[in-house]
Amino acid sequence: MREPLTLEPTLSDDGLVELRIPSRAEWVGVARLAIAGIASRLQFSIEDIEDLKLAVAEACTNCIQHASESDSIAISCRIQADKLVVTVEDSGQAANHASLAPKQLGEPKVGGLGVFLIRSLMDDVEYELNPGSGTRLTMTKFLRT
Amino acid sequence: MREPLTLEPTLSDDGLVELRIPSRAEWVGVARLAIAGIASRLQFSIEDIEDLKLAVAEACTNCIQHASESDSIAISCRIQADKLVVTVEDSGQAANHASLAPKQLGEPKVGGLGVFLIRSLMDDVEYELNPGSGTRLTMTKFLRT
Amino acid sequence: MDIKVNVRDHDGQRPCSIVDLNGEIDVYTSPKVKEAIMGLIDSGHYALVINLENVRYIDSTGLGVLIGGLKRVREHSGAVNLVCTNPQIKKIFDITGLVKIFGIYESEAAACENL
Amino acid sequence: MDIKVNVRDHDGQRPCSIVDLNGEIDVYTSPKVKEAIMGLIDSGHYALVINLENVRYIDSTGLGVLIGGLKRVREHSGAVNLVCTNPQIKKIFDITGLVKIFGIYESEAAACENL
Ligand SMILES: Nc1ncnc2c1ncn2[C@@H]1O[C@H](COP(=O)(O)OP(=O)(O)O)[C@@H](O)[C@H]1O
Ligand SMILES: Nc1ncnc2c1ncn2[C@@H]1O[C@H](COP(=O)(O)OP(=O)(O)O)[C@@H](O)[C@H]1O
Repeated sequence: MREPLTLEPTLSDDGLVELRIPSRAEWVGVARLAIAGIASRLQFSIEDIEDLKLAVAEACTNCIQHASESDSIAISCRIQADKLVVTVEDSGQAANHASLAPKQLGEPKVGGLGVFLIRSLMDDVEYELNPGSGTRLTMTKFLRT
Repeated sequence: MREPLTLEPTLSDDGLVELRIPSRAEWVGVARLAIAGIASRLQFSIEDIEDLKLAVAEACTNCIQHASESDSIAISCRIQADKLVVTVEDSGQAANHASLAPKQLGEPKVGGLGVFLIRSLMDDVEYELNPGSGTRLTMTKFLRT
Repeated sequence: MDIKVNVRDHDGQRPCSIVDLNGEIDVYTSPKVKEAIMGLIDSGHYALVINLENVRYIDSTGLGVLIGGLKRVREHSGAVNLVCTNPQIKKIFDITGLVKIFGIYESEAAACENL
Repeated sequence: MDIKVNVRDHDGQRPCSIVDLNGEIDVYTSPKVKEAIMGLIDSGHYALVINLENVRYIDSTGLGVLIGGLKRVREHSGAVNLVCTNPQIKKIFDITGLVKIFGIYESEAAACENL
């Protein structure tokens, strides 16, 4: 039995992976698969990969459910040495600031968990609202080494 | 034991999923995951999903290995009622027609299998060469019902 | 990326219906889960065990369906217990505070007994 | 999307080296596979069994590595047998006609015996 060989990653930073899906529920799973692939390539832990999948999927779900008149969702993943920066952007009716603000959870109700989960699972979360040109969410996850 | 419920697909046709990856070997796996997700959403068989993964990956590999000066690969998947049309496009030095033509395999050698596999695995394959603006491959797989 | 839903009757100390979910619960698949759970409740089943052991992924729309089910059965003095062994999914119930409103168990037997 | 490579010695009728591959062989991972196989050959091992039972995916660069290995051992009157049970991967060997140049077996035992 010789020494097993394992693969050393040879990632350079500042790569950009972009994905555009129709703004429909059936395509969120594809975004989830892609982000899982990117994150595992970057050697994120299994827990962090799951966090990223859920955060990106929640962002897409909000575009689908709330951004009326948007027909597609643009997801971009910027790969940097120590972090992954993901933006999720629609071109629908922009959200309002109040609904996106960090908040404490009150009584459990059927809605209202998406933004809370995104803020809980990612290290840095920023929303930009462009009236008439949609909502743009930028979220960062640091690579723990 | 009641009747098990299974999910009926509610796909409308003519959706478009687009992916752009850096022209580097480590990102081909992400393209493969995305195409697998798209194809399984469209209810392609397991064998057809594997065919699509391999064809798209071979196309990306060729962009990476042969399209010098191209820094990214654009993959688009047009979802139609009875088929999936995938284009893979680079912006490097264009290929030449002879190397892309359908051919018989001769003596096994280390290279030269990529285009052959793409042509074997997909139902329709077309290359467009744009001198100075890269190679564009359009390939179609029909949904067998 | 899909979900399978199956419903079984369970005869224990307190008879209940067990809902087996297998797959991923997201914005695409949760309507199917909702239909199954609400259908069950509307046909008079107010003691539910929802088995998430084979659920690999759940998002906020999935959580919403579970919360909606719980609210509905409570109108009839019913109860919902969950079976959950996946640490990633447990974490989501923790973060959202839903551990405090659902009985969450490591085995189906425990979930049925404690209903 | 990664590959694990492990090399073992096998003492049979004809002693050989067994290369276990586990994962996906593509343009990113095949250099690692090539390094392992060529390293083995360069250190004097010309009887090889390459076990693909745990390979879920192989592309043309992976096939190229196997063909390159076969050519190299043949310069030393060596041989390469493959173990392959995955129908999807067998199909690739069929389509490309590589079934005709590799011995492909359903079990490691058969691949070693027929080397
Ligand atoms: N992309 C978006 N476009 C428009 N509105 C949005 C978007 N994302 C979030 N919102 C707003 O933020 C609110 C809170 O979202 P969330 O926490 O996910 O809960 P829910 O979606 O269940 O309402 C939504 O109800 C919506 O008003
Ligand atoms: N995207 C591309 N850009 C430039 N040349 C290409 C491209 N795709 C294919 N080619 C040409 O087609 C040839 C055959 O490709 P292939 O069958 O995959 O074999 P190999 O890549 O091993 O040479 C390549 O050698 C290359 O010259």
